[in-house]
Amino acid sequence: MAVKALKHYQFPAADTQDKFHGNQLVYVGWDKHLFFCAPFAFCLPPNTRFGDLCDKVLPQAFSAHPEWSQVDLSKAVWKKSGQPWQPDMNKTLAELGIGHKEALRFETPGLNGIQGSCS
Amino acid sequence: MQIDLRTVSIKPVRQTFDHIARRFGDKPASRYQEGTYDLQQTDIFHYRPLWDPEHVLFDQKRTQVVMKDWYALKDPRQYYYGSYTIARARQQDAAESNFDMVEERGLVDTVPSNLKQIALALLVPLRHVEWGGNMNNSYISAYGYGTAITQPCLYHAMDHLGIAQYLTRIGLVLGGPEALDTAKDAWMNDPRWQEMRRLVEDVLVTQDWFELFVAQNLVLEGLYHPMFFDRLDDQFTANGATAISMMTRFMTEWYAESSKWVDAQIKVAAAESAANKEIISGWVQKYRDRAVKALAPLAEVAFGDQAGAVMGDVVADFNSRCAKLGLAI
Amino acid sequence: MSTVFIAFQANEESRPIIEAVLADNPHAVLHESPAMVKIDAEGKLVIKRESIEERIGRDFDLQELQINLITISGHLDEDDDEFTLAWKN
Amino acid sequence: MDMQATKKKLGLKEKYAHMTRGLDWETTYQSMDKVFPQAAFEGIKIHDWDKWEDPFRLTMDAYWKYQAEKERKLYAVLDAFAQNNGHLGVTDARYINALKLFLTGISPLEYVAHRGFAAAGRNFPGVGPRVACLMQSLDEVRHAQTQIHALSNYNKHYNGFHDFKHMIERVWYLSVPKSFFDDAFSAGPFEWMIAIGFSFEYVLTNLLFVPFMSGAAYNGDMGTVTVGFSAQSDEARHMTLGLECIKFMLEQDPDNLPIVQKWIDKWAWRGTRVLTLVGMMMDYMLPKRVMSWKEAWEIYFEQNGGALFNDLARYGIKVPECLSQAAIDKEHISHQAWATFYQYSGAADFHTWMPTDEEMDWLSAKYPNTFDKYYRPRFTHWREEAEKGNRFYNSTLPMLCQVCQIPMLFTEPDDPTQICYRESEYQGEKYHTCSDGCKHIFDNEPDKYIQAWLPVHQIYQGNCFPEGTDPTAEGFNPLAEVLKWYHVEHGRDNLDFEGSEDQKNFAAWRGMATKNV
Repeated sequence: MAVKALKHYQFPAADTQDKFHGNQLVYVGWDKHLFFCAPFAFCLPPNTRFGDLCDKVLPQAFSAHPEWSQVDLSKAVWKKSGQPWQPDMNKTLAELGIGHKEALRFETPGLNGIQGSCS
Repeated sequence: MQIDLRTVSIKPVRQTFDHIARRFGDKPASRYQEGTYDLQQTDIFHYRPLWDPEHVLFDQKRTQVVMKDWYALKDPRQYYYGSYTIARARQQDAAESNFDMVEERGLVDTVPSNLKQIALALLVPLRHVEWGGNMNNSYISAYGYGTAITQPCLYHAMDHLGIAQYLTRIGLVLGGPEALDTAKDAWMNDPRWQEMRRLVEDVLVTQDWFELFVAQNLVLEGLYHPMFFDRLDDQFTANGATAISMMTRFMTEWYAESSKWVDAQIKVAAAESAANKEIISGWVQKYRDRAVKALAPLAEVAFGDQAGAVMGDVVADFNSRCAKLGLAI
Repeated sequence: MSTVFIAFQANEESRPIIEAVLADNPHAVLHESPAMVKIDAEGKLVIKRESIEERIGRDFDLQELQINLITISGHLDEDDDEFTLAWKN
Repeated sequence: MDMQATKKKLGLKEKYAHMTRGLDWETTYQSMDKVFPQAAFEGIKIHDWDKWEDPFRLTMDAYWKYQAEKERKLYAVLDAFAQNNGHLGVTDARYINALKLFLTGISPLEYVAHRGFAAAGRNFPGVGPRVACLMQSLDEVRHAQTQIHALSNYNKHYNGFHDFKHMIERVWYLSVPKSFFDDAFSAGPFEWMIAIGFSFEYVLTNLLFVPFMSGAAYNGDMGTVTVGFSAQSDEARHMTLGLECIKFMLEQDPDNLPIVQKWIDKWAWRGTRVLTLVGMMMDYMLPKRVMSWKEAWEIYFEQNGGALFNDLARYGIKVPECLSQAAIDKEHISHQAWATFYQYSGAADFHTWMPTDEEMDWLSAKYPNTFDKYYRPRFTHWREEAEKGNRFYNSTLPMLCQVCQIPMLFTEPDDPTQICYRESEYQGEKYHTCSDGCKHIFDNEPDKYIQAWLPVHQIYQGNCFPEGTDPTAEGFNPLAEVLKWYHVEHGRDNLDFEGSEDQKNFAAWRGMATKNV
C-alpha cells in the first residue's frame, strides 16, 4: 500500500546489498534453543562456502551452548524462508540462492535445550 | 536500623552529563543547562516526515539563517519549565488581584466612556493578533532547530494565549460577551483592522521559521506592544482609566521581560555572519514597513491627531533598538 | 458495566478528597499502593466540590484536583460543582 | 451596586468557551488550506471543529497557577533527595539500572512528544484541540526536564546516565523507543494523535507511570516517584485529550472509521512492543516488587483498555486483532527481554544479573504457567556458569525486526519454544518482522519502514565506529569500537552488576552511612 504523504514520498531502502562493501547479510537461527535470544545476523561475502559458514562462522556464535558439541550441522534439518531446504556444503551462498537478508533456520532433532526446556 | 544518610560525605563520580560537560566542563550545571542543551536529537532519524519529505525530522535547513551552534541562542532568563511556570504564576496572581479589584469595586464604571470605547475598539480585537502570535511561536517551537530557541518559543506561544485570554477578560469586563462578537466583526470587516489582519495572515503562511521569529517577535510585537501597552496605557492612566491599566499590567511587564529575550536571539544570530545580518535586516525592513502601515489606522483611533507623532516615536524607538542589535535597517 | 478509576498521590492534601469521594460513591473501592491511592468504581464516579469543601473548611476549585492527581480512566465531565468519570455503556 | 448584583459570575464551561472559542477566524487573505497545510492529506474529514469538547477547561492563568504549584512541590522533594543522599536509601543498587533505562530510553521521548504536540498545536484548524495540544506540548517538556533533573543526582554517583542524548540516537536497544517516536512524529497530525495521544497516553503510559512508579516508591526512591506521579497527573489531561480526539474523528464522518481503525491497530501493537522493555523493568529490575508485569498488564491494559474498547464499539471500532497475541505474550515477554539484555549486557549501558532463588520463586508464583517450564532452567544454568567464572556474554549480533527493531526474540503465539519469523518482500528486497502485528504494519507502509536505521545493519555497514577508525587495521575489534561510538565505557557502564563500580560504590557509601568511622 502506498504511504499517504503531503508530497512525493519515496526513499531508497537503508539496507540494500550495495551498502555492505561487497558482503551480504544472512540470518541464522537454531530452532528450539532460546538460550540464544534471537537468530544471528552475519555479514559475509556471497562466495562464502556453506560449509565454511557451518564450520568457521556458526561455532563462534553458538558454542556457548552446552549441546553445541553434539551438533552435526550436516545432519541438521534446515529451513530457508520458513520452507524445508537442503544445503550443499560445498556450494557458496550465491550458488545456493541464499540472497541478501535470507533467513535460515536449523533444527537438531534429539537436542532439546537445557533440561529439555528448549533453552 | 536507622541510617542517617545526611552525614555521609561522598565524592561524586562526575558533576554533570557528558553533553553538558563537553560544553561547559565537568562542573555542577544549572537546571536550565541540563534541561536545555542538546536535548533535541540531531543526527540519526529513521523515517522522513510524511508532511515534509524534503527534510529530516529536525533539520537545520528549515531556515535561511545559518548558525554554527544553534545553542548560542540562549535565553537570558534561563527559563526551563519550572522557573517559567513559577514566574508566570506569580504574575498571574498579581493580574488576578487586579481583575478582582476592578470587578469587585466596579471600577469600570469610573472609566470615561470615550476611553472605554477606545479600549473596546482596540484591545479586544487585538486578542486575534495575539492568537496569531501563539500560532507562529508554536510553529517555531515545532520546526525550529535547537532546544535553546524552540523551548522559549513555546513559552512565548503560551504567553500569547494567556494575553489573548486577558484581553478577552477585558472585553467581558467592559462590555460582556457581546464585546467579543463586536470585536471579532471589526477584526473581520472593519477597514481599520484589515491591513493588520492581512499582515497576520501573511505571516501565518511563512515557512522559514526564523523569518517568522523576526516578523512576529521582533517587528510586530516590537511595534504594537509599545503602542498599545505603553503609549496607550499612559493615556489611559493620565485620563482616569486606571482600571484598564490595572488589567493590562501583565502585558506591560511581560513585554519588558520577553523583549530582552528576543533581543538576545537577534543579536547573536546577526553577529554570527554577514549573511545572517543581511537576511535578518531585510526581514526587519520588509515587516516593519507593513506593520507601520497596518498600525496607522489603529493609532488614529487611539491617539487622534497625535497619532502621527506617537507612531513616529514608536518607530524611532524600534529603529534604535534594531541598530543596537547590530542590524542594518 | 466497566470500571472507572482515579488515583491520587498518598499525602495530606489528598486525604480529605479521598474521604469525600468514598462518602459520595458508596460503590467505590479503595486500593492502597506505595505512595498512591486508587479508587475503582463500577460505571461512574462523581467528585463533588461541596463534599470536599465540607472537609477542608475552605473554598475548593475542582481544578485543584490536578495537583495531586495521578491518573484517571473513563470519560471526564467537569463543571464548577462536579468532576465526573463515566463509561457511557 | 445593582450592576454587580445582576452580573452573574460565568461558569467554568461558559468562561472557557469565551476564552478560547472565537480566538481564531476563517482566514481570507490567505486560504485556510495554506494556513493549515497538514489538515487534509491523511484523509480524515472534519466538518465542524466547534463540536470538539474540552473536558479539562484550563485557561492559561489556571494552567500557570496549578502547574507552578506542582513544580514547587516537586523541586522541594528533589532538592531534599539530593541534599540527603537519597540515592543511598534505595533498596538495592541494582534498582538504579532501571533508572538508566528510563533516562536513556524514555526521557528523550518526552522531549520529542513536546515538539510533536507543538506541531499538532499549530496544525489543527480547530482552536479547542490546538490549545489542548499546546498545553500537552508544554507538559511534555516538563516531563523531559523533571526526569533529567531528578536523575541528574544519580548521574553524579552512578555510571550509565552520563550521555543520554548521544545514546538515544545510536545505541541498539534505544532505537526501539526512538523509532517509535520518529514513526509517530513523521506521520501527519491526526495519526500523531492516535499514536501518542491515544495509544501511548491513554492505553500505555499508565503501565509505565503507575505500577512502575509505585514500585519505585516501594524501593525507596522518593525522588523518582514524585517525578513519575507528578508527570502522570498531567497525563490525566493527555489521556482525556487522546480519547476526545478519537471520538471526535469518529463522530465527524463515517469515512474516518477505517482510517482510525488502521491507526489504532498499528499503534496498539507498536506500543505493546515498546512496553516489552517496561515489562522487564518491572519483573527484573525492581528488587522489591509491587506487582508482576502480567498483573499490571491485566489491570491497566486488559481491564482499562477493555472498558475503553467496549466504549468505542458504538462507533464501530473493533479491538485490535494483535491484542490476542499480547494476551499470550504477557506470560513471556519480560523473561524473554531480560534473557536478551543479560546476554547482550556487553553492549548495553546498564548492568544485568540473574535473579536470586528467592526472586525466581516469586517469578514462578507470578508466572505459574511459564516461568519454571521455559525460563528457570535457562536462568539457573546461566547463574551456575557465572558462578564458575563463565558468565555468558553473547557477542554475535542479533537479527532485528524491521518495524519494532527489537531483536527477533518473540515466540510463536501457539508455541513458546519457537522464535516467530515473518517475512515480506518489497521491491525485490527481503524484510523480516517479529510478529504478525509488525508484519502487517510493514506491509501497510513499506515505503516508510524500508528507511529504518537498524542498528545491527548499520554496524555491518561500518557506520557505527568513531570517526577516523580504520576497520582494516590489524587487531580491529568491531564491538569495542561500536561501544566507543556509543560512549559506553567498557567495564564501567556495561557487563554484569556483580563486580561493577556501581555495586562497589554503593556498598562503600552505604557502609559509611551505617558505621562509625
